[in-house]
Amino acid sequence: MAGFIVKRMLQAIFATLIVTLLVSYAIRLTGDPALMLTQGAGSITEADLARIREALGVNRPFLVQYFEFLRGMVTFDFGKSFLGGTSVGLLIKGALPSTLVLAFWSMLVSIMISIPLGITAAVHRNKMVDQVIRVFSLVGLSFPNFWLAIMLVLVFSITWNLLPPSGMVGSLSYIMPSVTMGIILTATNVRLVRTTMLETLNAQYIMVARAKGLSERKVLYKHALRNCAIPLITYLGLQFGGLLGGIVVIERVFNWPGMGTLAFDAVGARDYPVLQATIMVLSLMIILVNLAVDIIYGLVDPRIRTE
Amino acid sequence: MKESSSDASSLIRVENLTVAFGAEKVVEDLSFSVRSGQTLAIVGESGSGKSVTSLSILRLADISGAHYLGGRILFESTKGEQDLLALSQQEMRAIRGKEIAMIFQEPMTSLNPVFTIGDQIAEVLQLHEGMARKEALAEGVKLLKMVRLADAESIIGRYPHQLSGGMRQRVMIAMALACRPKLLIADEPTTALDVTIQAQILAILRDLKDSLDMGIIFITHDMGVVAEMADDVVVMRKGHKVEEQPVEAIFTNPQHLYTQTLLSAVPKLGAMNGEDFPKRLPVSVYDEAGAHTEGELRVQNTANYEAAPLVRVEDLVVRFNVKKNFLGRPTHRVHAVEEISLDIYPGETLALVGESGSGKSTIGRTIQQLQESQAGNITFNGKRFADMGRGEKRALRQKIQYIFQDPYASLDPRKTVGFSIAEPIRTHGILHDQELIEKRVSELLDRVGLSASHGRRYPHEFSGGQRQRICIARALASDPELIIADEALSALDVSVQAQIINLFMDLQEERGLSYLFISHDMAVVEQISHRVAVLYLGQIVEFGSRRQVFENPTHSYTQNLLAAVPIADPHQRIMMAINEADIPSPIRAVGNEPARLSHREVAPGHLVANQ
Amino acid sequence: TSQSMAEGKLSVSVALDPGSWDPIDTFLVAWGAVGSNIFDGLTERDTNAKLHPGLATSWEVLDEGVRIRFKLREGVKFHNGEPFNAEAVKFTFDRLLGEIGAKGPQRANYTSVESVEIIDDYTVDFHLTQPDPVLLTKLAGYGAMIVPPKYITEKGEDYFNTHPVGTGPFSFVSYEPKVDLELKANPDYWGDVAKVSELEYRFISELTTAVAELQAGRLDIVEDLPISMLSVVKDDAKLDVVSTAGPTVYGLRFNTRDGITANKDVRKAIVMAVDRSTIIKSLLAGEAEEIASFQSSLSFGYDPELKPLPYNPEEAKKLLKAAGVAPGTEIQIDIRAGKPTFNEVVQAVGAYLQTVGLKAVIKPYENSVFLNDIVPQGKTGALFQQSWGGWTLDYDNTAYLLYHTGQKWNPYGTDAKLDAMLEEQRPMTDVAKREELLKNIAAYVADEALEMPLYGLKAIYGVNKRLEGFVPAPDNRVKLNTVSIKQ
Amino acid sequence: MAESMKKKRSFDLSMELIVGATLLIVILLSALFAHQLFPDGVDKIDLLSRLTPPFAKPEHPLGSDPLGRDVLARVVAGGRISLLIGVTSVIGAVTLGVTIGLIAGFYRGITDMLMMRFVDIQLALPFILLAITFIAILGGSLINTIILLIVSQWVQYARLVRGQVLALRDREFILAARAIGVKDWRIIVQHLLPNLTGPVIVLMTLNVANNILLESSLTFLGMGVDPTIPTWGGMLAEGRSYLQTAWWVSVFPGLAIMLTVLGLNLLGDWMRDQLDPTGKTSL
Ligand SMILES: Nc1ncnc2c1ncn2[C@@H]1O[C@H](COP(=O)(O)OP(=O)(O)OP(=O)(O)O)[C@@H](O)[C@H]1O
Ligand SMILES: Nc1ncnc2c1ncn2[C@@H]1O[C@H](COP(=O)(O)OP(=O)(O)OP(=O)(O)O)[C@@H](O)[C@H]1O
Ligand SMILES: [Mg+2]
Ligand SMILES: [Mg+2]
Ligand code: NI
Repeated sequence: MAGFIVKRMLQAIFATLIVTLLVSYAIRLTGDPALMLTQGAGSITEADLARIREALGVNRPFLVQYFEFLRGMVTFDFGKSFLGGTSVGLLIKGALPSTLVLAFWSMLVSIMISIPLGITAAVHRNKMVDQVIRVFSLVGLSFPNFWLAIMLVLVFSITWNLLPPSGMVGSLSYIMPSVTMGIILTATNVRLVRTTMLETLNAQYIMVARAKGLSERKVLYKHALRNCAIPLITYLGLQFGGLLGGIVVIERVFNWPGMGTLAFDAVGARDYPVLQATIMVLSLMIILVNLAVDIIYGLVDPRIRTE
Repeated sequence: MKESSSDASSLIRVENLTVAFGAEKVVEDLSFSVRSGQTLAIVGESGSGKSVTSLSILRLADISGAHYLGGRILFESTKGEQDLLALSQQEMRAIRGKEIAMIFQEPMTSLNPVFTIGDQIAEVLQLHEGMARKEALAEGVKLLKMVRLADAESIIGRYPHQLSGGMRQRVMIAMALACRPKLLIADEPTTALDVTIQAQILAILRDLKDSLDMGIIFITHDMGVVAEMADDVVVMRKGHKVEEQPVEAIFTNPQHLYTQTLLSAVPKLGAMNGEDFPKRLPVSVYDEAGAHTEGELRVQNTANYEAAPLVRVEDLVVRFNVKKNFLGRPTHRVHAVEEISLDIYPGETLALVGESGSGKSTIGRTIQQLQESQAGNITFNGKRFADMGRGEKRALRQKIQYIFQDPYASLDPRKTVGFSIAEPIRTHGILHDQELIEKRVSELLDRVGLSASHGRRYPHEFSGGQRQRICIARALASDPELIIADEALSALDVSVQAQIINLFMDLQEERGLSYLFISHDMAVVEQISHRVAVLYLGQIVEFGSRRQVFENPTHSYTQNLLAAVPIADPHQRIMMAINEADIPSPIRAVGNEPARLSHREVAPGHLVANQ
Repeated sequence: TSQSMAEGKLSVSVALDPGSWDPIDTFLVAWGAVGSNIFDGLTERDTNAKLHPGLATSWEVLDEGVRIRFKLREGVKFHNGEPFNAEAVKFTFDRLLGEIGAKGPQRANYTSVESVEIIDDYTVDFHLTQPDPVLLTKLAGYGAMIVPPKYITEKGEDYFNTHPVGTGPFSFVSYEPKVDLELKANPDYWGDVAKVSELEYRFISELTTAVAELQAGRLDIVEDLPISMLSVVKDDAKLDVVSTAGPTVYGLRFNTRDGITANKDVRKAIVMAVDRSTIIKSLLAGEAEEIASFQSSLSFGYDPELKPLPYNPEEAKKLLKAAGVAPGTEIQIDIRAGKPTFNEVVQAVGAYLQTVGLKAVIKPYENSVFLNDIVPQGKTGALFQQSWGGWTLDYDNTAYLLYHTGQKWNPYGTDAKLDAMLEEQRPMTDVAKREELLKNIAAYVADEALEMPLYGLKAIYGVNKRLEGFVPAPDNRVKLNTVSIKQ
Repeated sequence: MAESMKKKRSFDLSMELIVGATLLIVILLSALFAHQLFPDGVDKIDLLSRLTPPFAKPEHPLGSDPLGRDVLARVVAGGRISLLIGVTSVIGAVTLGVTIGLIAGFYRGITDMLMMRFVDIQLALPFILLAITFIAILGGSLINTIILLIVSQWVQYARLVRGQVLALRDREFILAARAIGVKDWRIIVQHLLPNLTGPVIVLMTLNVANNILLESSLTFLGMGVDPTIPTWGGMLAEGRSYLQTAWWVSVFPGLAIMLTVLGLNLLGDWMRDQLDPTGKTSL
């Protein structure tokens, strides 16, 4: 196991390097930061631009810039934003926790809702409860996330004035973003739990578990759930990765200073240092999540050999 | 002996039970009763509704889609007499596992693959006995030891797929006995066990029955076991009870024609004394037209020892890592197969018998290329596996077919059984025309005693024995040269079993087929095999012709084995004592290799390990 | 970032965080809104966009326009206590024009300044390389904000970025990147001392969110209110919409080089086909003014006499027919994506073009791609979006950059006559004559129909009614020292 | 009895199938024939009757949008592009992702390692950057939009499927198929695939909705279609700032998406049930 993890860590670092290389290269294909910086300026000459490019260091060969970025990473020097020269490390330090916290709560909300609902639906397959749960989960699927977010804001902040409409100020402000995200994730998760449950519910060992006199809850949540955990865990891992990358729209609606917005704005402004560092951090985390998922496979299902 | 009719003091009374799946009634108007301390055996045709009846008692049949069309099941629970059919699932829960426990028929699919054995046993104890987990696990170890599992402490932490069929079955037994139920339903609890362990288990059951005054419903095909265990016997056929009698009366004076045919089909150990070769025997069949005998008697002298062996296994070693240290290095291994060598000749039936967990399935799986070996050679038709290309290896899979020990697990749940049977035909391009393939499939179904329309059904819609026959049909489909039959007949009622045996023998006669026949049923082995290998802890302890091994068992294990075979006569009960001795284990620390047995030849071709 | 409104605390939303509060680092309007309350320039524009003294009390243009002498205000202190004087002015411009400024974008606007000479503590001379009629206006711009020499030298450039010090009505308290900037009143301000004690700028990129915050009473002022949300604010009893004519103008430029729009008559026809006043009335809720040239009524060079081409679809059809444009001809309009109001307007334009038999195809581009590639490289369709901030409020700064040959925003046009006019007005020091010439340029451009001028958008603010003394600024640079909170 | 084994069984005519198929057929047909249904044109702008509430004027039964266009007509016609993008992109991504997931999970080893690291990399790339680069290199068009969505989503299926294959590949019935000598690809297609469809179908229906909505954010990046061409995602995005004042602008396209997704889900569930015989009796 230890060897496996070390091996995968090395692969992760390698993959991260490739991601950052791709990202750095791609972003340079799509626009010039000097032009973005001088967007509001009237008379800008080629000489002005060249000057700014030099100051930003983007006139040098790509690989030189990339290696400099890597060198910075090794020494935990993430560089400075093109936009105003803020330290990128500082930006990430500000954004990463907000993203992690939001991701964590959203996942938690979603898991807490979707597993019981999904199982209930599966157990009462094709009965009224099932239909209701299924239709409700569809509502979550088919309306865009911002719609739900704005609706919540209208109700809870403007009409009832219970929760702050945006920003990350105090524990109350966590509620709406995590609930919004949670509900949106729930829509799929409920359905996923339902289908995977349907496949295991008829297994013989479920009947045996019942024959032991176990409560229905134990039968479902212990014996059945664990047996359909593989697709669930895979998907939750994917979702968590997605959340780390940030759901830009939700972050924007709730003015949530997260990684998604950071990356999004950096792309928009062609702010290479911010983008590269953000992606580096994110890709490392996403790859680690995937690694964790692979390890969990082996833990929940002993038949899967992790190596 | 005791009167068998339903009286007021009975523990459970099934009255006029009728159960249906969809429109098909699989149990009809069934009545019987069991008192405390009584063992009622239910025997009968495969698919006659025995398992469905047990599941109905636990009220699990309705969860899997059955309907109770009528009847009552009156159970004398701690709360007084209750009609189980009238209880809610909620109320049933207090009874299940605690007051009525069940040993399920197919141990492979009955254990939850993702939990350790310990978890699954401890769970019942924690639930019904209010034990703490640690305490429950300790009790679990005791239970596992009771069912004669070696290394109980280690097995507690292992997963079902790491156990052999018989080991799993014993885990199921331990689980069912955990709470000392008032009523035990045992659905073919010993099919995967070798006779010595079977005798032990039966002794334990008898012991518990007496000490706890437990009622037992014992479902089995093994008439020897019936004679050994039962007080009364219910005989079922096509969902109906055809006869109910005390056990002596059933054997001495069977009333119904079906019972009579059934009994006449029971293979008897020693029936072949003095014979050099296996024999194809006529089989009595009971159907709508009544009872009649089919087929001729024929000496099965098909083995061709002049030819080169079809399969040659040399010094085969297979080990499994079961414990690893932090760095992933194995520390303990199961020595499943240790330097085993054997040959299988064209037209020969080689039987592999031996203790549960002694590596029989592993040998079969290695020959079938489903399992990597650590050392040794396997040669097919003179060519070593190691020297074969991919194509050749694949082609081999037409020539060698494997019938898995657990038929349910080996059928794709999403495919009709017709598809599964047709698969080898399609795979190896034996037939191309869709019509012809279907014709062949229904022919095969017919030969194993099922009807063509069964082809459209899915595996979960069959009884245990029916599934086993489907797997046999699948193995026959590709015209193989060697069939590895791993407990292929264990779930079949004796009458069907006899028919399948004859089918095997006919095919051998017609096409010179070879069999590697893995079985616990010594009587069947005696009847059909040319040579027998006796395995113990991964090594061969005795090897010789059928006659040599059965008439002159030399190794003490072989002798024990034969002595433990139950006899289908209630007056000749063996009544084994419960063995308290330590059970030898195939698990060893790395570096601690088992000693290799040396063999001596007591007669030409009769090898016996030195003790 | 406290939740409840502390007494005397103003909260204002800003669309994005410029990242640095150093005046020479950015062109973002967001900076202007905030920076104007921290820094002062030598000159200043009031809310009517008229230029008047800031840190300079007076000035005179000397030597045919290549030297300007400023008298500086006395007794002014930076927030850190450092005195404001000629040295600070020289330091500011040496920095802007020197090495530090070279790294930033603002310098480009001040290249006409050759050097700053200290005459005495409160007098400086600006030496110019050539006369720059717009320089005085530009001195009110971001890059020319006066910064504290000692503070910057001691603390360093990086520190200054995140801890700004100026002479303005509010001084720095704290800054959390991407979240907010907090200021407090500067009691020593040389002008009107602020009437609130605290001022908070929150960075909110999503306007719907900002409006929600406004509705929830957690913001006092939201700038650039989108038209689509006007009625939300208007319908809220606690809130007001306040607007004033702004310098920003919107229009569609023509590809005058290729295709049917190379033909002047076709261009005119297209302009005439669109009912701009209806668009303003309905889609823009009247919060815009019709324009005839690419400048607002605030702009120097604006000609109230110049009338836009009338809406006349019949005439347009005739012209198109005469020019041989077949009905159903496709005409591509390139726009910047993500600007909902303009997007609606363009769709309406497309619908009007439909009525004269042209088939409009609208193609949105990502911002950066549009600005960096599509327009400058001349890859646009027949029409493309042109929106112009016009913050100098001088038509020169628009016309020269939009119409002079070879300019970045002029990928297609080469008109010697227009070039000559544009060059001619630049060094003119005679204000009246220059204005006349600028008007002529506007008329010429209109006659050539180089573009379809659409509208000049007002600067629209959503404001909590509890504020008193809020005066909307046309250019987002609202000075908040005059604002008080009703108790 | 030839048909007996060929067709497992005649398909059940369940409520799910009937309702699901009807919904989808109605939506599809009306999208295709929108221009026949609304002879006045679906994009007629009428600035004078902008933001008419629903049920107020007979000519705008579901109200009108900020440009005075009929919401009903646009919702009906909006299905065209939205379904095209939503459905084709998902089909593409599923095909690619499932294939790769099956191969990686089945063969494990180096194949799996390489493929999954590739998946890791792809998952870590932010969608916007991918999109912007994509446009920068290939330009924006309908086809490119679909390709982009496929490229960005196949990974989800790949990981999902691989995970399940890992759990299934050592099951006894797969061993049984191997023992028979069934070729790898047949094991994959005939035995693995049918046993892992459930979650894939769920993810598919999710992504159809997702991609319909994404189309509007792609417009933002300069990749979408002409804003005058109605699409559900575009309408929803347009209606965003009107949520408080004119809910109908975004609610009706939302409902249209919902009905589509409902239809797809019902069909998906029905398909799942067809593929999973356990728990049902075929008698
Ligand atoms: N879930 C099901 N759906 C449909 N038919 C079923 C189902 N389960 C069992 N059956 C049918 O019910 C009949 C009785 O099955 P049961 O399992 O009780 O047989 P059995 O007597 O236990 O046989 P065996 O000895 O082979 O295990 C069989 O014909 C079987 O095909
Ligand atoms: N995957 C595995 N991992 C670890 N141990 C295994 C595994 N498979 C089999 N074993 C062990 O190998 C030994 C031999 O198993 P095998 O299945 O060959 O026994 P068997 O002779 O067929 O027994 P039975 O008659 O009970 O089926 C057993 O001790 C079993 O626990
Ligand atoms: Mg049975
Ligand atoms: Mg075995
Ligand atoms: Ni037929």
